[in-house]
Amino acid sequence: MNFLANQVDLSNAVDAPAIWTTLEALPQLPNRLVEWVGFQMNAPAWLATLLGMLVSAAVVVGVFLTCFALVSLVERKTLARIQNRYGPNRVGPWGLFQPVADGIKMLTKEDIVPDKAEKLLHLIAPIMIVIPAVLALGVLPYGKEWVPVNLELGLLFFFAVGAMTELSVFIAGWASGSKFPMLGSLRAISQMVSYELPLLISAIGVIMMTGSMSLPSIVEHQSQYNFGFISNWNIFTPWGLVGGIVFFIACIAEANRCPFDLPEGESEIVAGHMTEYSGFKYALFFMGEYLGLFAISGLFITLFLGGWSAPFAGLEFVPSWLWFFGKLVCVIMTMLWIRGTWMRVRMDQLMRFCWLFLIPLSLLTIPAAGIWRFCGDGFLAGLLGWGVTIPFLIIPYIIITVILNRRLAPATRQYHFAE
Amino acid sequence: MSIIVEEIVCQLSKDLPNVEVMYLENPSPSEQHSILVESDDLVEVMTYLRDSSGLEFDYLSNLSGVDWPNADVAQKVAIEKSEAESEEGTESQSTDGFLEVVYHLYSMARKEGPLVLRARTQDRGENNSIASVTPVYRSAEFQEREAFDLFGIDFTGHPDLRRILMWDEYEDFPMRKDYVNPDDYEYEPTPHADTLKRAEVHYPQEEPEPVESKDKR
Amino acid sequence: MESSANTENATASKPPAEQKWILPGWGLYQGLVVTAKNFIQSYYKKDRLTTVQYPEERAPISPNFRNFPFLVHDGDDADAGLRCTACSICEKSCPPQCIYIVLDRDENGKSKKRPKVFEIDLSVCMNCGICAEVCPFDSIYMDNEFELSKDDRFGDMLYGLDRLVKSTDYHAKIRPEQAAAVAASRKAAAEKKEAAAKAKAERLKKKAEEAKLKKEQEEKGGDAQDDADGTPTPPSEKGDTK
Amino acid sequence: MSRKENILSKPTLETGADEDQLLRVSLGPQHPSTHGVFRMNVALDGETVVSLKPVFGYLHRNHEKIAENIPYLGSMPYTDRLDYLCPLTNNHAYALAVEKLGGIEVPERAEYIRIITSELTRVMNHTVFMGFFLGDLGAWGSALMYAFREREKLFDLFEELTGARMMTNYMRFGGCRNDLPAGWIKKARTFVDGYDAFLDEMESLIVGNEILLARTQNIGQISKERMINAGITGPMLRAAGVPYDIRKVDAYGIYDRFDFKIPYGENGDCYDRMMIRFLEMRESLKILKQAIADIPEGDFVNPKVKSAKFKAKPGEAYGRIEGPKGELGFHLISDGGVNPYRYHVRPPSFVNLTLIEDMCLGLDLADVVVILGSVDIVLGEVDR
Repeated sequence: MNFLANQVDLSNAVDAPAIWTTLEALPQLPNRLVEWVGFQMNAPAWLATLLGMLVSAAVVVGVFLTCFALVSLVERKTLARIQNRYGPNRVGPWGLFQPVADGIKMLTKEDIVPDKAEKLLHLIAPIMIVIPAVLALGVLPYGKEWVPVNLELGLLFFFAVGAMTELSVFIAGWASGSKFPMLGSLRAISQMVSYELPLLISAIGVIMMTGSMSLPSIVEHQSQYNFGFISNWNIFTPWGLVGGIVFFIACIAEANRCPFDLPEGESEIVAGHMTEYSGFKYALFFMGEYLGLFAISGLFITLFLGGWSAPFAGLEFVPSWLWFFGKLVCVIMTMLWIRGTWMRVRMDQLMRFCWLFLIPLSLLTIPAAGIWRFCGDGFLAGLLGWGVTIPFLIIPYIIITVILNRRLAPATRQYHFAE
Repeated sequence: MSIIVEEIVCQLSKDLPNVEVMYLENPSPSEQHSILVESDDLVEVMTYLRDSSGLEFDYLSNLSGVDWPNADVAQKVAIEKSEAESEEGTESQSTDGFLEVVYHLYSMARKEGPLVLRARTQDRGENNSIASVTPVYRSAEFQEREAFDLFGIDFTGHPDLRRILMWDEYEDFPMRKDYVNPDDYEYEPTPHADTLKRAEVHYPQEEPEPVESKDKR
Repeated sequence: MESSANTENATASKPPAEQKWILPGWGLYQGLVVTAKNFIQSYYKKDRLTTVQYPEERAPISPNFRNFPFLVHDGDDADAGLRCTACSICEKSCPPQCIYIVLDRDENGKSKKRPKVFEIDLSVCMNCGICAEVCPFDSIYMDNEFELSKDDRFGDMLYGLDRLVKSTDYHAKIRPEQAAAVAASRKAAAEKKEAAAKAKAERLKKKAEEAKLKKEQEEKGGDAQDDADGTPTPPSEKGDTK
Repeated sequence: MSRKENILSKPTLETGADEDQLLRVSLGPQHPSTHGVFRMNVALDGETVVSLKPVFGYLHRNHEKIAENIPYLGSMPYTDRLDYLCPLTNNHAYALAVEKLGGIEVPERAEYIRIITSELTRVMNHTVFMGFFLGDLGAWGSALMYAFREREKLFDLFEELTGARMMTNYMRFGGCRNDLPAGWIKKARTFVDGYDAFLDEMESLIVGNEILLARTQNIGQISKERMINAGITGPMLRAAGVPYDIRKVDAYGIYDRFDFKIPYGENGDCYDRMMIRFLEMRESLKILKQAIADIPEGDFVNPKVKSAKFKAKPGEAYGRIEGPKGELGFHLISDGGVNPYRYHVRPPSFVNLTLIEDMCLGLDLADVVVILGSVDIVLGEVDR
């Protein structure tokens, strides 16, 4: 007994934390290595800084390219399981090398450029779509100490860079010199510009609560615990719940995922702006889209799901970046689930949904967040906050759904039976 | 269920005095007798059948073109089939053939049908027109285009008479009985001698392959 | 005559509008439940994961399954035991006309009652099975082999006698019931034929004798007259077409 | 409705204005949701359709000419290829037309087999329709895969009965080609009994979905008078409120023996078309249950008729059935020979497309796809 207890004690007290802390520091390993080498070789300070930045960028790109490969596989397998199929399972164990095979296929395919295309722009567009996604990934805090670029105005930078995607999509659609890409890019422009609004507005509540636009400090703010164990995530507040849902919906639309995949709506406009692309350029679009998905989901996690923080007080020993990526997987799986179930909305419905539902709702979160802030901390204050903000949100919500969107209401249908 | 065609013929000739209709007997066990209508009266008859209260044939189900080639051609075919007949057939009358359109009308209101109507062109050459019934029954729109495409029946008054199944540049009418298959389709080795011969003539340089396979044995 | 009913009591289809206003998005949520159920059950329920991993795992073939036709021969020798008599009934009734038959003839141009060439173009054949249906000699049947991919589109898909002819054992293996029935009926027919042939042979013998007698008489009379019709038909020709 | 009227009041192609501003898109022949090689020449104002011209014939093989050059039975396997999603109803229609032409009696058991197979085919077609329809709406194939899962079970049944999964070539003049194999009825019963559960699941996946409701309600409406005039039949017509079903009207075969009803709707939009198909499947299951319970012993084919050597007296006949997609008719003219003198198919998909432009005008490009999906066409039948 004693022996056993000793062992348990040992593993708890010494081994486990050692592993966890090592893991926690793992993403910093390349940076530390570079620092160490620079220190050994007496490199000048500017060179060390430059190298450090390059290495951080390389880590982010490397990690997310791996994620891209894995998620493209996971997506296919999940959708397959939803549809009672196996999904890719032939290349390697469990089909693990399927992304490699796909990559080889994409690289060796003929690169077709339409005759009527603007050759230069046609080439630039797929490259341009990857850049903003990578830039946006650079400012997200993935762990306690893993922030590739710690910007004071990280959130603003994120949105500014994210808006560049629209430009490249439009260039792709226009430069293809074809009609379906043109329609697709026009759809993409109107959709992305519209959904940027609820995205921004619902983020304002978070900024109000934190008092900062720095993404690491937003996570810091959420990583505290109420009553010692319930985490202080924004999604657990009334305004944060509404804002989070609005933000999530807008995320799906920004990432062009089902049910808002109109820009590439397969059954309508073939593949939208990607119709005239093949081979590696198509792969770049694909990659840019996935990196954009990671970025926007990462922002959603950062703003509303507490970023790298653990959900409960006792679980902090798990490395923070693991929490982040775990949440990322959950968010992406939810999106896949939705994709496997729902159908696409129409353009006018998409717009109406944004302007008549999401934007009013996201505007409501701003005063609601203000009220919440006034109520202050503590149990009674929290109760008061819930008591005031919930009616404040629900009554306008009913007004929005019932009055503003009455025309969307489906009619009851009667069916008759003749002998 | 079944309708008595003679009665309808009587009613038609009574109510539309300037229209000539003819009752045609169908010897088949199906007993679907038909009414022959002059092409010029077709729209009038159809409108009457659709609108008059006792009939209400509101639904044109089917429209099919039929080719009846010139009589001497038909006779020749018959001779080839049964060699017992003497040569008298070829000398017999060579009446002009015609193209025919058969309409199958149903009444959805009274749940009755079919009422079979036929209309004929004067001949298979220049005078190949029949009045279009698309203004009366919209369902004839595509079916008349099909008959035009495959038989070359000219439907006067059709809003958009174009080829529908064959491509626009096509010139022949493939469903006519005297249509000759083109021999310029893609060459494929085939065990059938006549097809092979035609293909060989058309693609002389590619011919040996199927012959080889036969010689091997 | 017409009964009018709300969807609710007639079937399980729900009136969706009412649900919408109970809880917006209820229909969307229901759909999510269905897909989630399928996702989870696909891991343990056979019914929810119906894919068959083909080369390793095979779905059972039902005994009635038909693919391309093949020819049957009796006994061990494929050449001698061929049932086909090159009557070309199948050739004529084949809808896409993929069968090609050349009758085998001896030096005198007389029919040998067997095909010299029997080819089926599998790239044209549409597996309808009409040839097997119309064959009066129990000779052609439908195979159930379906893994027939070939490199050459033309030559490899043109099956001649060497690849078409298969034994009765093979037929009995793929379609035991049909083969047994055919064997029984053939046996009965053969017995009948044998009896008929015996009777016929006797009749012929008699006839020949009579002819001989007649000839002798005619010779005696000195008025020689050739009678082409008098030559007896070879027994095989009449016996087989029956 | 107001949306459509509003858009239609704008200057369009017909008025001659704004013609240079229109975007002319060729939707098809290679397009993911034209159900084969179908093409629509669409003129768009923004994304609003101002004109739509269907183009057919990419799959044209002159089925009718082929049939005129081969014996009557030879066309039977070709009818499988008309509407390749429901071969058995095609077989049934052709057999029915030839039986009318030749005055052939069909034994009772054969009629039962025909009705069981035809109704199974109807269920199969409507199930697959749900999948394709959702695919057109932009769902990522889940419903389609569930539909295919069930269709595989039906294919297994068909394979055991007819020898082929899709190209069945099963009906013969005066009956069917072979009798039901031992145990087939039991399997069919198991399938039919389990199907209600699948339909329930499918309904909860599809029917109440708000996105689907928004996408399909009040889309592609046409009044029932125009539908009748345009010869539209099948679920499309019934969705518009005309309870016209040839199974009831003609009562061909022995359909008058079964207790079933004809569901019909009021609005005639895409949603009603989908719902009518759901309700029809339930009715088909009712017929199937009765037919499976009552099927008698007896001949499966009229022994007097030799299908391969069929010849008819000179004359003509038009036979039609209620196919899953609408009225499927065969018009045959005989000149007494072994081949039909004239063989004409009245394909439901082809005639149902008559109003496609009228349904789409003033709506979005996305709606065109939905409307085309709700018509439920198969190009093998349209182009023949």
